Amino acid sequence: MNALQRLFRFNGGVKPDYHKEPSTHLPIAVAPTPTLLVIPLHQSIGGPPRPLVKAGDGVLKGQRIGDADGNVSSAVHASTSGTVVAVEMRLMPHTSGLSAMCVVIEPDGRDEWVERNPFDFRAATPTATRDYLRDAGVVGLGGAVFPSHLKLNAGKQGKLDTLVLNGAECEPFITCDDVLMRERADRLLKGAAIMREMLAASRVLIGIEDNKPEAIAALEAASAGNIDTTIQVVAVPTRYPAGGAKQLIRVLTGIEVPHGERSTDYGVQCFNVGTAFAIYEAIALGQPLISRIVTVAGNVGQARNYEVLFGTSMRDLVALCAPLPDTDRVIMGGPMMGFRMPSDDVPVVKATNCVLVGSQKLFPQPPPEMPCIRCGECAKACPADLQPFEMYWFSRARIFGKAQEYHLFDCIECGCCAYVCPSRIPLVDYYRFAKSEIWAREVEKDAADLARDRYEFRLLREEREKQEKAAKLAAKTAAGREKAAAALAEAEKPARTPDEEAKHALIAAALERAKAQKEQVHPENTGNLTAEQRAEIVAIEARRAEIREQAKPHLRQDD
Amino acid sequence: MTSYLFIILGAVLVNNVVFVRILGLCPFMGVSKKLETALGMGAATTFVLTMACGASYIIDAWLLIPNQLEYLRTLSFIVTIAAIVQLTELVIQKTSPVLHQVLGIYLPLITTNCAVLGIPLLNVSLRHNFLESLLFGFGSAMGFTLALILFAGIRERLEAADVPVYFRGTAIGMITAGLMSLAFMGFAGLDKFK
Amino acid sequence: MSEPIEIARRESSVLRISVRTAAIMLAFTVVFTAMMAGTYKATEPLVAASALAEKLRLIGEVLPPSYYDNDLMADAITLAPHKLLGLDDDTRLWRARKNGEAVALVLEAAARDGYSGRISLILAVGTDGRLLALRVTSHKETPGLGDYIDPKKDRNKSRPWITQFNSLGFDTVPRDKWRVKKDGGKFDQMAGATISARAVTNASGRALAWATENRDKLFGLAANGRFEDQGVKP
Amino acid sequence: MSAYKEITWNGIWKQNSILAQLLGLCPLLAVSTNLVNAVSLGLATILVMMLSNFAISALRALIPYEIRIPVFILIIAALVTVVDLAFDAFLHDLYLVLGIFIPLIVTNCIVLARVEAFAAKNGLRASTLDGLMMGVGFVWVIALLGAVREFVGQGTIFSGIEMIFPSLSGIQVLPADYPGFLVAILPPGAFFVLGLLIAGRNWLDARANQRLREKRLHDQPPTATPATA
Amino acid sequence: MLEALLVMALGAVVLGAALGYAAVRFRVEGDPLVEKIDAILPQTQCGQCGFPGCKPYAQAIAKGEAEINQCPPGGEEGIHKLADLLGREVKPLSAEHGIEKPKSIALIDEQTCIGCTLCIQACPVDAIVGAAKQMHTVIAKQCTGCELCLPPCPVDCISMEPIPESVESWKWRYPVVRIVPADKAAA
Amino acid sequence: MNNSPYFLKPASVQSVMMRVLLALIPGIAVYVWFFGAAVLVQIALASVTALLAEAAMLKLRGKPVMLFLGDGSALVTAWLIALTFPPIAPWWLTVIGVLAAIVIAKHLYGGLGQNPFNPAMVAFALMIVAYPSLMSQWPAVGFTDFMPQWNAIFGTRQLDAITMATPLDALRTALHTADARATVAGVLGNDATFGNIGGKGWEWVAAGYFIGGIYLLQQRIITWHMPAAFLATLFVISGGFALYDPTRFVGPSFHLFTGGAMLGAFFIITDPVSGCTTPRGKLIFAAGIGLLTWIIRTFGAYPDGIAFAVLLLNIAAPLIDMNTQPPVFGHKRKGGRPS
Ligand SMILES: Cc1cc2nc3c(=O)[nH]c(=O)nc-3n(C[C@H](O)[C@H](O)[C@H](O)COP(=O)(O)O)c2cc1C
Ligand SMILES: Cc1cc2nc3c(=O)[nH]c(=O)nc-3n(C[C@H](O)[C@H](O)[C@H](O)COP(=O)(O)O)c2cc1C
Ligand SMILES: Cc1cc2nc3c(=O)[nH]c(=O)nc-3n(C[C@H](O)[C@H](O)[C@H](O)COP(=O)(O)O)c2cc1C
Ligand SMILES: Cc1cc2nc3c(=O)[nH]c(=O)nc-3n(C[C@H](O)[C@H](O)[C@H](O)CO)c2cc1C
Ligand code: SF4
Ligand code: SF4
Ligand code: SF4
Ligand code: SF4
Ligand code: FES
Repeated sequence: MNALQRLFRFNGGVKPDYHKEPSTHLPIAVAPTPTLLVIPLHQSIGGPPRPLVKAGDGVLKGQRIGDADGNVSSAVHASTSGTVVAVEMRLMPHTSGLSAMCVVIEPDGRDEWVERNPFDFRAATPTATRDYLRDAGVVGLGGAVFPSHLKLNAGKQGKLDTLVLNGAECEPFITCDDVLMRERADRLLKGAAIMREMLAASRVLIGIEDNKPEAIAALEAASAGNIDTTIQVVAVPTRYPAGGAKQLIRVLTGIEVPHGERSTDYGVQCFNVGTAFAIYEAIALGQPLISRIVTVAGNVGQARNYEVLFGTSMRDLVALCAPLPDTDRVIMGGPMMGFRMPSDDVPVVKATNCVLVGSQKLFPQPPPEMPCIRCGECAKACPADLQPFEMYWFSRARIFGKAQEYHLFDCIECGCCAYVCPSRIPLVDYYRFAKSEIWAREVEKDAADLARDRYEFRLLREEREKQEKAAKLAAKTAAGREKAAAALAEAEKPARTPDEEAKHALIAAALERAKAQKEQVHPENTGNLTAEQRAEIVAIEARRAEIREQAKPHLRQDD
Repeated sequence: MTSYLFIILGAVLVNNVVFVRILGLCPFMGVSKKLETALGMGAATTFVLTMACGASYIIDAWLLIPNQLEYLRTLSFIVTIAAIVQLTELVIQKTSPVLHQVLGIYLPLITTNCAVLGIPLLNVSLRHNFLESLLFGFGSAMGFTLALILFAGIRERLEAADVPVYFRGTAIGMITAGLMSLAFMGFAGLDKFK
Repeated sequence: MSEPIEIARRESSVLRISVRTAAIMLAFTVVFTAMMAGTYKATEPLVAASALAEKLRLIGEVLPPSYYDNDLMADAITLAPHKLLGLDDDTRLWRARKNGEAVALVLEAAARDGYSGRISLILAVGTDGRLLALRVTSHKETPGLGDYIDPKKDRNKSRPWITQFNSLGFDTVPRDKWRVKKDGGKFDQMAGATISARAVTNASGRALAWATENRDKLFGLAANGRFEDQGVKP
Repeated sequence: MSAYKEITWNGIWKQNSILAQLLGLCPLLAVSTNLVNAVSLGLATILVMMLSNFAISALRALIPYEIRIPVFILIIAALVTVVDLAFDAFLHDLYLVLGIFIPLIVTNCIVLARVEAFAAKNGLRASTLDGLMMGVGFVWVIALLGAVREFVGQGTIFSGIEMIFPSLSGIQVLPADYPGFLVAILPPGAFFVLGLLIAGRNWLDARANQRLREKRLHDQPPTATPATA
Repeated sequence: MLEALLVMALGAVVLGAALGYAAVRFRVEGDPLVEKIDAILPQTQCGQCGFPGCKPYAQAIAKGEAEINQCPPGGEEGIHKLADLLGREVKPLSAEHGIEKPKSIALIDEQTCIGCTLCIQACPVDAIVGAAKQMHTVIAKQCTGCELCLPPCPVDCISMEPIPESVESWKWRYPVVRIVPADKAAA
Repeated sequence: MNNSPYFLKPASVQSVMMRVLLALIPGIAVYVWFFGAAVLVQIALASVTALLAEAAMLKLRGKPVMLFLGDGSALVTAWLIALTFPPIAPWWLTVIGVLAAIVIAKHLYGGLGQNPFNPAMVAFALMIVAYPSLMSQWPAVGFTDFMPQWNAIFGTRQLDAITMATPLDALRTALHTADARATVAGVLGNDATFGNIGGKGWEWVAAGYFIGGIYLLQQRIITWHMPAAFLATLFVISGGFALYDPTRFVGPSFHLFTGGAMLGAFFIITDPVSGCTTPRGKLIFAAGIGLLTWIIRTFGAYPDGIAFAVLLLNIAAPLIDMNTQPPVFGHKRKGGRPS
């Protein structure tokens, strides 16, 4: 069973300095409960959850405070018991520096759990299990925060060849998965066993970069005692980004999952080891996801991993580690892919695997960007086998169509290209810019299509009204038909017999009715208001309030 | 056999219509902004030019020369070409919508491509026979197509370059065409070795 | 509206329109061709006359009228296409006589090895075997580089390059020295444009040799006769 | 702007056949090796453009849409041949200089383009004026191009003028030992100089547009702070 | 002369007939180009381009009667796309037709609104709901920001508000190229 | 403040360009040994002109002058121009060439990194077309007196004493003009000043460039694709024809070691900006240059074909790149199955 696993390789990649040592000396500590928790409602990919509480409500630890909005979404929970002091816009742990709806909880210090019951997933239908996980707020902890219940679906065949657990942790500084594997290997493996069962996977491969011998040893020890022999720990060569899901799948199985396709269609699925642990907690203990392990590293006196409640301010967390005086920024994530936070007063969320404290000395401002000399270094480093300079060339000039032709959306934003570029071009920034522009254009295009439909509809309506008027006029006058025809001819294009005209008007009216039903917004702007319209106006009022609300912080930070 | 090959190669490279004979520049500048359109234009031109060379040879050899009407050459050639272009367009438009999608919008532009008249006239002055005329027409059109797609390839890249603002677009296109014709001067002298 | 009627109407209109466009096209063509042909006919004599004058002017440049007293245009023969002289077409060859004595031949020749193609020449060869003078009638050499072979473009106006051939023959310049200096001959070339000069020099040498060799035959032919000769070795 | 003024302005600048429409490039590049040739071709072009615009404007009502292009071309080619023959017969000295250029005009696509875009839709006077002005637009560009290429290439200006006016002669502007810059006379030089001319036009146009824009901005102050920085 | 006429006449008859025949036989209706152009235009329907809406402008472009740089809401981006589609030269937005502004939507100040319905009649996309003598309101999602409702309002209660950003709609900015410092430092 | 990645590998354009200059030095040293110090004058002249032109253009285009001037790319262009022009070319020839390279070929396209044509080769092609004779006068091997060379550059041109035809030129003239009596052996073998490899002196200069090229390879500034494909193509095609008719076609050793072949193989065709970037594209690009170089050298009007061949392939580079894009991760094999 433990035959030597054949390893494959992916192209590109880089070997930056790892800086992992300092945060692994001490075991995981539990970060103290802060005086105020700010829990953003929107913490995962998908629709923003709807708030279930309002200011003044009391909540228990693990109580659901935000309900998943549809299936592609995930619930959020109170990290401790206390009182909701506000549901309001708060600064998000997001580079934009914008705010979003958060539930602000003042802990009561009792740390009182809601009722917890293990979930018997074997007895439940797969759909029920997935709904349970969605409501338990389990999302991927490897960084992408994709709702895990959606990934726990074996796909077309109903079973998988390989479940990959991602313990590579290839980014410098981050060690949260490392210490998790060291300290909680057995529970992690139980989670893995649950996932294997749910996915009907024939085997589980846990890929760990070979610079983490302790974690490998711990997992091997734990799996030795385990009856589930399908779980295998594999050391993979240390090379960033070996932890990228596609890269790790490639290394472990030789399969390359193309962009835009589901890995389950290739018989593999990949989860972060932390996710496996979270699934264990949710299923076996009935605990929703309310905390995670976060590495605090970088420009601090004592780097360390903490178990942190979501909603804890990063400032409080960093303060535990004796930040050095020249600290000038806080980064969520690692140095290769992390995001600079607008302030250190943003909450830790499910995506926070690391709070990296930075300074000019540690992460100096790169020298000015020079023009790309097409040296091809970036292409050599790109793990997705892209031509980064071509994507850059066209993104820079805002020729997004071309950038897409060079597979912009295959880029995993790993940062290898920018890392090696002799011209110090912030390549990834250009890709992020291009991607978000392309998305925005799609939205704009939809809006334009909507406007076109509505405009055409209005023209049709005006046309019909004109015709109706003409018909009335015709009916009134003695000359009747002749004049009506003349009036119609004026209103419409030439040469239509009155018969056709009438038919046309009928069709138009029918069309309009159908359209009006479809739109559900009744743009009949005459006569008295229907209940529907009243409701519409109320809804609009609410939206307006929201817009104004959103506008305020934005205007503030604009300059 | 090899002499036919040389006619084609000579027309494509050594005496490239655009860079050496300086014919067909307007579509060369006008339809080279995108590779796709350049290919379409090239294909359309190749078809029409080959046809035009054949037709004009027949007119010249069967109608004009026997009747000593050489002075009607330009007139009859160009009218025939215009008609061929228009006919082709109409027929393609109806019979093959796909092909029309590809070539349609370029066909009318071909009438204003002076290579389409220039090459048949050159055929006469070079005393090509029927086959040679066809090959020469085909080769020249391939030369045109080559120039066009090469140019389009560069222009697509140039569009994203940080070209000084007054040079964007056509101006830098001209400079590029100049450098391309400079490069094609490297072929100078090769046609002596056929 | 029913389909068949529609089609039938279209069919009939196809015929009508075809006939109509054909008629209009015909009308335009007839009118404009007539206009053109009319102009052509009307100007034909004038154009022919000016072409003749042009030819005479060229001939005058290589052979001044004082050299002869016969009617050159009448005393001409047709020369069949000739490889050695670089000629692909029938050309005219004029015979100048003074007092009935043959004095010179005026003939056309061409160098095919110019830098950019053919260089056409006209030259007068005296019965004494001397090249009286030589002119380039058409060429495509590079302006500013190779076009000095045309005296109109030669910067040296006082003594254009082409005049160095005047009155030379193989008695003064041996046949193997009838080359440009760069090839070890006697004639100058312009640095940077040897090819043009070489082409003209070599072509003139060949023409001179040929004319001298065939002089008697050529003078012997009846006016407006035709001279065929392919067999001369280089 | 009155209609005629606009036609004039369009021809000379705004819709300039070369600089704006990029039509008629082949004769332009091929014949602008020196000023005298350039102007000669330009003048011949003006003549043909006026004639063809005039003729087609006059006949436009008679030409069915389907065969307009062949008919236009027929008329243009006929006119060009007539002009060519007439020059040869009656103005032979001038023909010696212009003659070789006149047949080239048939293939100048600007003639057909103007006929199609303007003369086929407009009245006689306007069309003739359009032909004239488009021609003038062509002449000044080709003349400039010819002058620059001749000057840079040979250091002279008006060389070859003696062929038209035997009493005049070209001017050696640069010292006689100026080695010349052959590239200017070869095709690459033509492209380079034309590229510079077009850049110059862009510059002038951009300046005009900028002034207009500034005026607009001045007239209407921005309504709100922009949403995107 | 006669031969000339005969030869050309022969050609003319053949070609004329063929062309006439082909023109009728192979006629196709409609102009897909207009649709393609219209798809690029932003559908703000504001009329700044000088045409009564985007579609008429699209038709004018297709016929070659209008420049491609007349639509301020479409902005540079729109011009680029049009140039791309039509193979024309990119030009800066024509200042004659306006300047590019941030995307905004109309907001009716309900305190002032007198319910005259004039704005409703002006809005090309029916984005205003309300009724006579009742307060009106703008459906934000449907407002294109064309400003056509501003002039008719007798009490000037409509204002244009730039659309604020949210975390979801936030876009990464164009990477700022900072190149001055090194030079300044050297100086 | 910048976004991720927050730390970068130490590398810079400047260091790349400086190492290219360094790699040129062995070749230059041999050059000076055989042909005299005139080439150093040319390098200085070209460098000063290039830096001034670059600074002026940067200023005009509103770019930070010192920053971009420091990238060293103008110097690489200048040196390559100086090395491909005749060392005794009059000063103005070099100056115009450099100006054309920097102003037209580089900055009109937006400066470093954006030019589709190799600036140095634009300069060479422009000048050899404009002044074919001046561009073909090279100092005789071993005639290394400095003053006559200096005078040739800056003073009156009394050249006959110090110039001679380069091997390529001599061969071309002989084979093209004379009445088919000349043979390769006749031209090369009989003349004592030409060695049998690439012409006396020339092969050593080429060897100098070769050493520099190896250094560039070792520094990973260039990849093996281009030099290998170029030299191999030139070798195979010249070898094939020399076997076919050794009297009319000269063999590979001559082609590889004469003219600009070695300099071209490692320093010119490898210009990253104007060349192909994909691995397969690089092979095609370089092989194309090799083929065209041989054709132009053998049949064309100009002595050395490298410049034109480079420009011609520069034209084709975008298309070659477009059609040789390496497969993207996951799109290599149908279905992404392991290989
Ligand atoms: C460049 C890159 C590096 C990554 N590195 C890691 C990593 O080291 N460990 C990890 O668990 N996930 C990593 N991820 C995220 C994985 O791609 C993937 O999203 C995750 O393993 C899926 O598991 P999850 O859904 O449980 O988070 C990385 C992603 C990218 C794009
Ligand atoms: C663009 C160009 C045009 C040329 N035109 C001519 C020409 O018209 N006549 C000519 O003899 N050589 C012409 N040459 C050829 C070169 O000048 C050739 O190297 C020269 O003739 C060799 O003569 P040389 O021995 O005097 O250097 C031209 C070369 C180039 C590059
Ligand atoms: C790309 C290129 C590189 C060259 N490199 C050198 C060189 O390193 N050393 C040298 O002496 N000549 C060099 N030359 C000069 C040519 O080999 C050749 O000698 C020059 O073009 C003059 O031609 P000719 O000698 O055939 O007349 C180079 C030329 C080119 C085009
Ligand atoms: C390996 C290498 C080769 C280069 N070769 C050239 C060259 O042949 N010609 C040139 O002008 N610049 C060359 N450069 C410099 C630089 O890339 C060039 O100036 C750019 O083309 C200017 O945008 C080279 C640079 C490198 C790194
Ligand atoms: S590494 Fe940088 S300079 Fe090199 S090709 Fe990539 S983007 Fe360009
Ligand atoms: S960021 Fe994108 S382009 Fe750059 S190396 Fe990573 S995958 Fe490749
Ligand atoms: S300016 Fe633009 S958005 Fe406004 S109507 Fe015209 S095309 Fe539509
Ligand atoms: S509400 Fe006003 S701004 Fe918005 S679309 Fe309607 S008219 Fe235009
Ligand atoms: S003149 Fe327009 S294509 Fe030649």
